[in-house]
Amino acid sequence: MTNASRAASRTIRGWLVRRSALAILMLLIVSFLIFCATQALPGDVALIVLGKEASADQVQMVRQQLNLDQPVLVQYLRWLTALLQGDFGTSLVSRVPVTDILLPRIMNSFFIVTLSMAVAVPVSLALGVLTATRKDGLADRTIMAGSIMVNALPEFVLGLFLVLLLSTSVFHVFPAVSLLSPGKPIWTQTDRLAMPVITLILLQVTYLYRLVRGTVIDVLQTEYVQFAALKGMSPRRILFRHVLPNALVPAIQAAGTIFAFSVGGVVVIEYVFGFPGLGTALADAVGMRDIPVVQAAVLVISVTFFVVNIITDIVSFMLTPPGRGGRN
Amino acid sequence: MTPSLSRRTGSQSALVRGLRNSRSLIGLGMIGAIIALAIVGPALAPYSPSELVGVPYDIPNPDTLLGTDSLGRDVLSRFLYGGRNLVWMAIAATTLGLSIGIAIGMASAYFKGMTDEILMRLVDIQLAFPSVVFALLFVTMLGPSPLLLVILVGVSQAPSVARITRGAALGVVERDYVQWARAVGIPTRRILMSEVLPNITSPLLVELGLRLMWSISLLAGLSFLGYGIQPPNADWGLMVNESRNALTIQPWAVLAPILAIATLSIGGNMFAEGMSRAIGRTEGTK
Amino acid sequence: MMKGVKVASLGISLLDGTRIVHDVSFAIEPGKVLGLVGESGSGKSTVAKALLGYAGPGARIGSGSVFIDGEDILALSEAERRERRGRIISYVPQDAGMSLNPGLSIGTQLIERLVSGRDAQNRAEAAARIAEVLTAVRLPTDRNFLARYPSELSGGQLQRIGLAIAVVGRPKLLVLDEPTTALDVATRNEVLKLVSDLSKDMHLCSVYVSHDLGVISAVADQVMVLYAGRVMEYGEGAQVLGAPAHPYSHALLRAVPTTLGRKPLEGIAGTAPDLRSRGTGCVFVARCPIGDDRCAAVEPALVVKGASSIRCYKPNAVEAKTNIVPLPLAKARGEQICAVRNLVARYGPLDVVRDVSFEIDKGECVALVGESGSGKSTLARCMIGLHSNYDGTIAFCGDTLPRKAETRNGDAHRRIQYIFQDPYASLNPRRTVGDSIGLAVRHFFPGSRQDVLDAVRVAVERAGLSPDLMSRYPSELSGGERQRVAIARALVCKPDLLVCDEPTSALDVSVQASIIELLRGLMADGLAMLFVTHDLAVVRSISDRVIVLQQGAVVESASTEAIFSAPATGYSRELLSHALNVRPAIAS
Amino acid sequence: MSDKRTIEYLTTTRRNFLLGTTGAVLSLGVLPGSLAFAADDAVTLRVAATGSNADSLDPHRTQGQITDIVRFMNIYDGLSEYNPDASVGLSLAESFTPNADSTEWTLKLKAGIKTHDGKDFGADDIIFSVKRILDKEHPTKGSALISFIDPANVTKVDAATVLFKLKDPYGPFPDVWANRYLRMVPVGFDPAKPVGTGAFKYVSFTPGRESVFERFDDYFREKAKVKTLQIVNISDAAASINALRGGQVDMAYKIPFAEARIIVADQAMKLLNNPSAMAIPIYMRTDVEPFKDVRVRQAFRLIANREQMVKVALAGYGAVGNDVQGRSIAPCGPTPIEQRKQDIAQARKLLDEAGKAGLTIDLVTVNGTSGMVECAQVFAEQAKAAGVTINVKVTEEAAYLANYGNWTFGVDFLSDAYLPVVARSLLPGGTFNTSHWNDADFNALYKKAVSISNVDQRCDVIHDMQKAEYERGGNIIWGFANTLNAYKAGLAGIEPYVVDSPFYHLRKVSFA
Repeated sequence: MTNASRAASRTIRGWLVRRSALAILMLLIVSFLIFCATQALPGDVALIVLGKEASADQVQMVRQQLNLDQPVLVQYLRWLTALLQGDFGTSLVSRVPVTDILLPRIMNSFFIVTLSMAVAVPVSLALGVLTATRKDGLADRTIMAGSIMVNALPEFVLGLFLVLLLSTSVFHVFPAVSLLSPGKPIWTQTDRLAMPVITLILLQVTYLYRLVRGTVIDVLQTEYVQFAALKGMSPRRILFRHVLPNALVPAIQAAGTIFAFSVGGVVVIEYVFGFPGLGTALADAVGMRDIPVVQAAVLVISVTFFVVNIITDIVSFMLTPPGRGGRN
Repeated sequence: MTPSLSRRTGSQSALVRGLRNSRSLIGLGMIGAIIALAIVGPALAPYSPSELVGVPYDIPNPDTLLGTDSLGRDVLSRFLYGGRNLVWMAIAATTLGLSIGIAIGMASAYFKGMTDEILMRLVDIQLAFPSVVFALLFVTMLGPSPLLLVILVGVSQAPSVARITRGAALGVVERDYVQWARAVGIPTRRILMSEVLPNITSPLLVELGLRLMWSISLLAGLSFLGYGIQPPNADWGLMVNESRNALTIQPWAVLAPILAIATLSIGGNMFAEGMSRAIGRTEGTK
Repeated sequence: MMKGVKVASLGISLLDGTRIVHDVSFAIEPGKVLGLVGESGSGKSTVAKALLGYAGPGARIGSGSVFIDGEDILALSEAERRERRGRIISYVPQDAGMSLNPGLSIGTQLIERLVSGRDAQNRAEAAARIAEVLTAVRLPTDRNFLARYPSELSGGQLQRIGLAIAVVGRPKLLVLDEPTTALDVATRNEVLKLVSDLSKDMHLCSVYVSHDLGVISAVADQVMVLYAGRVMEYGEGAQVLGAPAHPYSHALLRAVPTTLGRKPLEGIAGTAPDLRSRGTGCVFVARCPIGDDRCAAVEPALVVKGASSIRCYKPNAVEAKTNIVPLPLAKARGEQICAVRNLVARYGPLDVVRDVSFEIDKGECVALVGESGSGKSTLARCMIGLHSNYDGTIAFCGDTLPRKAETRNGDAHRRIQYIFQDPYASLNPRRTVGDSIGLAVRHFFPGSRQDVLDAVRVAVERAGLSPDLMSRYPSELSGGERQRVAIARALVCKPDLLVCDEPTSALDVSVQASIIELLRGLMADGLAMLFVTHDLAVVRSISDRVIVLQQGAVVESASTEAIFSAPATGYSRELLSHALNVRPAIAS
Repeated sequence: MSDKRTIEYLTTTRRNFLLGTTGAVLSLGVLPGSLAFAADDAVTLRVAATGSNADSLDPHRTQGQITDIVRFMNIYDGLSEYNPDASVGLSLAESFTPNADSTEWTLKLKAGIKTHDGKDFGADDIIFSVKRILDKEHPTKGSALISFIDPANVTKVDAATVLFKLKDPYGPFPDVWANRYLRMVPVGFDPAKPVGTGAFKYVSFTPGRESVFERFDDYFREKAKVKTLQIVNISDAAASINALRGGQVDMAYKIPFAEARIIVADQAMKLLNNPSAMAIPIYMRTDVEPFKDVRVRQAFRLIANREQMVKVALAGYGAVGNDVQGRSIAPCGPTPIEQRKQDIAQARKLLDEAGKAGLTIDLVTVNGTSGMVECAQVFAEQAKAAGVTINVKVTEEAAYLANYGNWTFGVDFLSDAYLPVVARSLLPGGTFNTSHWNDADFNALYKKAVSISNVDQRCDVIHDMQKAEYERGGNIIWGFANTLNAYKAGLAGIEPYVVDSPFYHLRKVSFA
């Protein structure tokens, strides 16, 4: 081990510690914000639990049962303490532990996001490189136009068209609704995941490939790529050894962001396909004012964001040669 | 040519140069067409947007050229009325998002140090909430008013604009003309506005196109979830949402607004890309 | 089969048909170095790359041949050319730091060419060859060294890696594209020596491209002077540089400063012609002191006379002026306007300027000399408050200045002005020239639009520019014009002290000369100047006193004459000894 | 609406039928994958309905979403039940016998009723269930319906007989037990391991996702025809229809009116049009301005063009209302009151008289059941003719409920037979009394009606009540909405219900 690499590993450890500490601090802030925001939701959960037939006495009773009559700060501290012990609380609406409701949803969301990314990342890299090397060619223009079209349609419209195309009207290849049997493992029911996964892939690829394309074009214009050509390296080797590795870091950063975003941010897509994911769980919980579920779901989404960010930063750090620094 | 000190000449000619690019012209044309449609549309509408003129989901016929919607209202009239909300909201939200993002990004890049750190962490916190989730929470809290939607969509766009701006501005703030302005004591706000900002327009224009698309998509998505513009308003996003189930029996109620929305999105994108290409080329990237 | 390199009628155009290189021909014998000299835009780098059959995006090689040991590279297919690159012809880039892939270890970048392609060697053979070449360029050969990344090496090491990569495939033709421009003088001289040695030892034909006549005179056997894509003069080095026949070669030489004496520098008026809008006459006619109607009407042909060629109707018409006419030295010291006391400046935990003290008098030019990393630029930035992390004091007209520019008062802002190194970065590309200068006027002397306009016009004219330029954008100006704009912008502030941070190092010599003369003229009006530079020849031309910095500390401080005639310290002597001057003697 | 339009309406239907055929032909060439998600086997009946994470297996503690009701109507039984025509039949009960003034009712259970865990079901279980429903500690939806019962006065006579002693006479006692929230559960009922007497028994349950049940072979009457029942949550109407089209489910509960034509156009699907008792009243608070003045209320009722509202808001799937609750014509037959028609001139006149001409007011509605938002929009449009400006406010469900009962002018939905609806929506203290109507005469009539056990006599009183509603009530009952369900062509045993739903009687459904 050289001095330089030892120094680098020492810095990466220190950097990682600092980075994680910061993430934890920010998560605390985020958790507080989440708590405040959710507590401020109007509408009384007791009323929703009871429906419109509730009488004032009944409402008061439910409120007491749910600790809703405690001061907000007390509720927050209780929530945080329980959270640190791994207890996300109990759903106000269904009276089962929040984890029972969210855990399967989280697994589902992570599964389809991972599945879609497993396709989207290689496809984006391939398309990005292909179109960058044939910049302004027919393929580049066509793919770019297609990606702009896809992006210009609101997500649910895209989903709608895909359902018409693949499920109900033109072809009947995939089921339109992701009716997952909760009893069976999700990976045994892949046909039912096809539609949301295809939609996710389309959205991810159209974003990611453009980024890869831009980066590859930038790298292709660097002096070191020109020098590699003047050295007599083959275009293949230039592409794979000189261009691609240097275009990878921004792509990985973006892929991380997309991953984090897709886990909780594609409510609309989950909704269109009736997919039992984190996003719909959250949207439903907001509608039901099931505050513990909302809090846990939003927290999971932000934790995902920070964790994925740290992971992509570490990967970027690893891929970035020493001396140039892993930090942006 | 007479010597001129006017800065307006400068930006004008940049605009003119940008518009020589066919893409930006077409894009501007598309945006202009949709804005024009949104403005003059109501004057052209044969019926009032809420008037009940036929049976639900009637197909196009001489009385209702694009058929009727779920309540038997004239799709054409609703389409002609429906642009105003989405267009102004999308444009306002994008403008707001860009303004906040640019302000944060430039301040972060210029002041560096603690300011940078704090601002970027704020941006991280905001980014940790996906925009739909963010909007969902606040719309539920405060009720779906157009102004709130604009603010929410705008604010949720700001972080990524801030990051892009910061990235672009980091290179610019080190440039000697900015340093010179600092050295001669030009006020910071003016340095940022007239020395830094004009030189990061290329990435920001691209971002403008992207943000416009996102704003439209987000507004429409919120409509879909029932958190957007509320009935009985005529609104393109709402129209799509109201009639989406009937796509197979009365496609126009969905397709007409989608086409308009997509045209606006694509137009914004093309304009931005064309401008950035044109400006990038004439500035000579040195 | 003919040994060596023979290039005939090489022509290169842009894809839109604009010809950027016209009819270049030369021959190089093994072991010899051809120096390709020209100012920016002369097409010298384009010619260099074309020797590898490479035209770069947007251009193509239109005509001509490049024979290397009898084989015409330009007649080959792209795949065949690729096979030759790195093997038959090699290229050394200007800035190895930029030209080496930051993501690959230098070992990989050294070996990848050897182990790929049709003539691939096995790894062991290749490794042995690499060790041999690294030894030749005086670099370590151990595994740890090879495992390093470009960012972990110094500039000199990188440039040697660039050289090693070029020669590792045992080429016959070595193309060096300004390989020493970014280096400090000591390292530069080492690399130059390496190039000479390698050429001789390996019987290489070399093409050395540079804008620096001193470097060319040190390294080249033959010299070709290019202007606007055309050969102006070509011949033996001693001849072309010692007794130039072409008015352009002549003018270039007169613009070059020297450490040997304080001579007036003569710039070449005007700018190089636009490649796209060219008349039918001689390309140099607009700037030529002896051009006439015939020159303007019909371009002269390249006339071959023995070993040399020249493109001029009136060769040798300009009188040679080899002996240096010294400038009168500065007057007695005047009133002190600036005093730096015990300045210690830091970057993070690192002291980059250590305990520096000096004064500047009214109307005096103090030169701050040092290699890169000597802290000279940091010191200059402290002067105007752009670098505020320092201890010690900077007093201006008796008042101690606050550290940060933001906290200094308007008077300090106005009276100390700064000229930046890179004229491309010092002007806001979104402002017209008039607007950029007007910004300063409006800031310091708010007035009516007409007053501002007048002030700008006066400054522009004083900086030697036409007022027509006021409505142009920086991108429409040449480097020299931009630097004049920057000077005009400083002048409208009516400064007392001008801090110049290597204001001419990014400029061609002909432009540098005129900028130096412009600055000298300003000093005559009482302006004091702190002139930061690494170039001793420029120092000798302009400064009254010299402060030599080494690693942030003052090594020597004395009058210009004293330093150049009798340097008191070893370091000063060393610096001086590294200076390369164009001397007829070198060729002999 | 012109005849021409109607014809075009029909042609559209044919055109879409053709489109559908094209799709089917195209799909023949495609993967056999479409078969993969057809039924696992024909013994599982898959039903899509709207639910949420609040899904529950407890028939008493529920928020009343469709999935819950479908579930507990099929795994538990009531004492009586609604027949398709809204008449009440006996279910667990063998008989209900009142004393002379209807203050004591004797319930006799059928013989041989078994619970899912094999035990006999009897009087103790009934008493347990009644107490559970009336448990003050755990408020339930059903409690309001039988609040006239004091649990302390419910006594066991023998293993199959229970005696209810009431404070006041209650005539329609047998009918009340048909309500969906009054399911009977065995003693020691545990919602985590739900045991009932119903035609299906519990297998698995995931709230918000799906639940699975299997046929209960010892059911006390005709057994279910399918072996397994799977209830899946699909909240989005379009998704329901798509799932049905794609063969992922066999029956779908939620079909919005406007989209019914998609089902009609598709031969593989059948539309079930239940002429339900559901009214979508627009209520006006009778205790505050501007509706305090009966003239304003009557004016608003005259504004409504009921035919248009039914045609547009319900896409024609419904019947015109006459500002009188309870569509159910059984057992009293249609009201003798003349149908109210739109009369803008009269409405303007009344408003002028009340000094409320040119009124502007917010109408609050919610995306609850199909038709609620639509009818508000149609009414707002019609009101323009009378110079009244109505701003429709579509609120989120939670926000609507948070202020439920306090809105001045809003839209609600109610579905039940006449007297139960009156009890909760037209009497002071009724939880659905959104119009805050408190009419002394009407209250007295109600009291009289419930004390009469003779049906014909009761109907006379009911007609008087309806007259009072018609003349002074606070609701614009412009129409009754049908409930639209869809199912796969080929299913048998599905018939329309007025109050209940075929989804509540899935034991009758079979694969033909």
